[in-house]
Amino acid sequence: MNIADVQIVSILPQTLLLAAALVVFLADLVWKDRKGIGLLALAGVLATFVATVVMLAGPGVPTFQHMAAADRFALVISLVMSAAAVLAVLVSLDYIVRVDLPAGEYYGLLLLAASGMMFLGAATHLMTLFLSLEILSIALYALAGIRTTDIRAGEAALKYFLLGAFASAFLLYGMALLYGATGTTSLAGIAAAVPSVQTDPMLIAGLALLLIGFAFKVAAVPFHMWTPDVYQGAPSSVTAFMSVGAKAAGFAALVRVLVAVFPTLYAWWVWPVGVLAVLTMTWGNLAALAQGNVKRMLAYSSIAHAGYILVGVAAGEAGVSGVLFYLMAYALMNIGAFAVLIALERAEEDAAGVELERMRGLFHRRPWLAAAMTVFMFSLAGMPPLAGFFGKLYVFSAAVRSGLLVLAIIGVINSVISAYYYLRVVARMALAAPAEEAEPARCPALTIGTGIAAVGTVLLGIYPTWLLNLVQGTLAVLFGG
Amino acid sequence: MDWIDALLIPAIKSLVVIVVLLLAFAYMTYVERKLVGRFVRRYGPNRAGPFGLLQPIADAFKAIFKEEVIPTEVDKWLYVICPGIAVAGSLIVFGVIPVGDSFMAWGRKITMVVADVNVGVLYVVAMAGLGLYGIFLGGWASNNNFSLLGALRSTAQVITYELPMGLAIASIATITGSLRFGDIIAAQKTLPLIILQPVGFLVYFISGMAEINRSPFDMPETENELVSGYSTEYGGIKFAIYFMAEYINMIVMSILVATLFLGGWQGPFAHLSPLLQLVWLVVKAAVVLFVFIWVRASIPRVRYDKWMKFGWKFLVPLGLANLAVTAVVVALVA
Amino acid sequence: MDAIRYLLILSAVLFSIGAAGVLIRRNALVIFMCIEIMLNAVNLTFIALSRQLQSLDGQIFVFMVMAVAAAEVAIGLGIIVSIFRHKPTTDVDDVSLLKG
Amino acid sequence: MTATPLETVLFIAFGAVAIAGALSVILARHAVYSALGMLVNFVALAAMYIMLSAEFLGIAQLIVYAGAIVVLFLFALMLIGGRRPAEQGRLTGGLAAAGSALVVVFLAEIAYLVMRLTGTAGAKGTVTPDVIAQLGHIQLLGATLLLEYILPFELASVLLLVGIVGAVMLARARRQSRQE
Repeated sequence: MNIADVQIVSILPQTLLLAAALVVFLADLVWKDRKGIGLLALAGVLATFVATVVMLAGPGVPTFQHMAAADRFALVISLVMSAAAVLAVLVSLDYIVRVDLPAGEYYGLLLLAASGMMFLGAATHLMTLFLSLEILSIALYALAGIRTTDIRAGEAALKYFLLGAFASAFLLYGMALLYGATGTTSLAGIAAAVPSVQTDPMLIAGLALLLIGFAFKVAAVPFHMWTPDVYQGAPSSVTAFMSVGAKAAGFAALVRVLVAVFPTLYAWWVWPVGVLAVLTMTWGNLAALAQGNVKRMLAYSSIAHAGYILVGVAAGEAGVSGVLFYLMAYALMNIGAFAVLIALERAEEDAAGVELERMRGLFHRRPWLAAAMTVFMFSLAGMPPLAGFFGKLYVFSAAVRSGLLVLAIIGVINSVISAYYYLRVVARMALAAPAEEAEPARCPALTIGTGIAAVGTVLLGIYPTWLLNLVQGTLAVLFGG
Repeated sequence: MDWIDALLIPAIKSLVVIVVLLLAFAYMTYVERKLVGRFVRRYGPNRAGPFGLLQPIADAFKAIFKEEVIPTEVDKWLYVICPGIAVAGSLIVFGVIPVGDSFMAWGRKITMVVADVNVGVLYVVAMAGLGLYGIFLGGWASNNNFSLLGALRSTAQVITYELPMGLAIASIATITGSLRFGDIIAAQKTLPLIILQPVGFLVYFISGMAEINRSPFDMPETENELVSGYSTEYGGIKFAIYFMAEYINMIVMSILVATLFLGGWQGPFAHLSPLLQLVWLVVKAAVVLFVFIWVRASIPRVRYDKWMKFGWKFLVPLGLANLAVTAVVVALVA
Repeated sequence: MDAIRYLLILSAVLFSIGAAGVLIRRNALVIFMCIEIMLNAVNLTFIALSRQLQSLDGQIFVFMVMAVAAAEVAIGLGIIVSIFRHKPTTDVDDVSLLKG
Repeated sequence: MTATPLETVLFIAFGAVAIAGALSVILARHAVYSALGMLVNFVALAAMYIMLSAEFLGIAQLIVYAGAIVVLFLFALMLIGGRRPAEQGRLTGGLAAAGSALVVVFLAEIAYLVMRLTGTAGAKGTVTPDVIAQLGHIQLLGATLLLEYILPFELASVLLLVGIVGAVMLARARRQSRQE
């Protein structure tokens, strides 16, 4: 193996994002226009999106020295990430001026975090996996605390940081034990070695520690305690991006490790993952019922959704395409919901998120905004024919096919429970408007962002097949060519 | 007989190094006071013994027989051991620097270095970082705001100037292809590195002066603003030990400069006798020491914030550029 | 006892001490130090295994972990300092405005 | 891997020091002593690395952890309130007990697993201490790092960039809102 094997094309989307981040940092030194810098970042993420689409359409590209693959799985994750990043930048353009955040650092870190997420989706080596996970985590710690004038943001950042670093240590210990058990740190190598060492105690311990680490990172119960506080305290645009991006990246890595590397140990990991899924769904939904703050409610709802996705992970190979579909749907609907919150949020009093009461009468004041919110809430609740419904459908049906009927049933029950608190938001919007309510922000970029998310959520529900075709059979080439 | 090579000889070497460094320290204070005196047209010490030569011994007696005072509010444990940490940190660095090639004695080949580590240069950087704790924690343990400020400044300064220093060392490693002192000295057989690396030398020299807290960069002390900084609460023998650490640091730094950039113990006819090699090294180090003292006597103390800015915004980029140019040239030549 | 076992147990002990510290201490800085202890314990595992398996992967991993630790320390201390600007405390229990 | 008696003694000594350091991190009443415990732990581990023929990493451990990370911790401590030797960070009763119990279970598990370890797990590589001595540790490590592991290496540099930007942004005193 030598330097000539370096295939820069296989990490093209990530590299584009890194380049865009550097451009943003440099532009920030000489250019004080925050919108302008935002537009630069937007150009960067759009280029990444286009590159990903082109790569998905084109012939397969080789792996990067066994370190990172550009297989369909990685590219679909890149697609989710770049879509999420485009939406996140769109909703931020106006928001960061309103709440007075430093543009260069904000967009730069956002782009770096996105590139870390894409690297995580593409990682085929424990080292790449660990480093990209840390890139995205550390960038998100900083983004969570970016509003340094607000102690709640600082608190969110501190909690996120301490628990994230704690989780990283477990993850790393797991990796060390896997290395010890198999003598290699490349996923392909580990996958090849697993059948011969099967139930080596070191291997099982490593797998368990790895699971704990990932459970922290994707906010699965009982490793979720940081999530509500962090999601509530961080600036809303950051929360929108982090709830989608970090989750998708974490699941991407989890799926690649569990399904592609440890298929022979399926019996060992299916039950822990299943139990995590049940706990996560149930706890997330029950806690969300009690929330009066919409931002915090969405935080618990994101825990619940992590639970649904875990059902797909537990389904093993059959669940991979469902998980990918779910991640895409969740990216659209969740960022969309946050976009509406951002429009409603007023800089001074809403630093910790919009209270449910503030949703009152939105239908009368801003019918389109309210309509978009309704779409997102219905989709999050899993109503047909929206994206969220098909996400759940594929995930649960995969579980049934893998013989995990119990998980699917618990998932459906949970969806029914969750409908209550999502519909509560819609009902509140339909009520009469109070007289003194301030006008929600109007900004073209925010409108476009919300619009794209809403249209995407609907389209993905009406024509789920195109994405389904894309995500199907990714596992066959999980390690690239 | 194995234990002789493994334990006895290094132990003897260490002992020799420590004794020599302690003596050198004593007379370094004398030389410095004499020289600074001459620079400002004074006589310097001239009372104790001929030409004041017994002055260091008188000073030593004074320090030892002073009353031991431990202020009531200090963190006693740390307060007492910190001077020791500082001096240990400066002594231990010397262990990997060769002062000559090797000679035969009692049928054994004896190399003129305590331990020939193949990451010797990095070892020096690491140990210098550990010696810092002596000042840092001593300033903290004193329970005095001036001391704490001095300690913080010292830490910030050392961390800042460790970077350009590391960059200069990286340039050397790029040229010589090794981090072992023996190899670096051997690479300078025909041409000392100061010719090939003038910028690197400058960067290293300046950061070296900052590392050892020499005036005009003695930020941890600054009598006029921090009332001698970290050592405010120290007196008697403990102060003398801090003082000793500072001077030994200075001597070691001069030998490092001589070894990394001036060809070390090599010189005309050096291969004839190990003694001559030692002499060459001492001569080179003495020149560097003279420059240190000269700078101290000539340049007023810089302002702290400007000095930090200089490090980050000038010296680090300069070191980086130097490393980049060096790497490109080495790649083209090779 | 095999040296490798001794080293693995040692690193497990260190890791556990660090984990215990994270759970029982309330000072953000000390919690953070405990996390560093955990990372170092893992580094020891890697290096011991690297020697045992005669491969460099473990050592390179440690190199990467050091980079990660450096970046984490920078960010973590930055966060703690930025909180301290508002409220002079490092006790994690004193910083709890978000409840629900 | 077999160890000579001298090595064994040193291993045990450094191991004991490392454990003592780690324990004093979690038990020290004052955070500065915790930091010192951490320093002791790091130095003992560095010595172990050097004995395990990873001398570059041993030195890097001293430079990065002992020379920079602990110093940064102390720096933050002193910025934040180093002059108050009061107790900061008490132990919390119930949680402490639960945490300790959890950790004891975890430890027992790991010890059990290690004890069950049969011989050497995994395939042996080719990088024996002899090879390392012959090729030079740094040379070997450098070549591997920059040829085989170039992507992680670059990712590490991206990571450091993130760290630098984030830390500067967070720790910087916020100036007045910049001009639009």
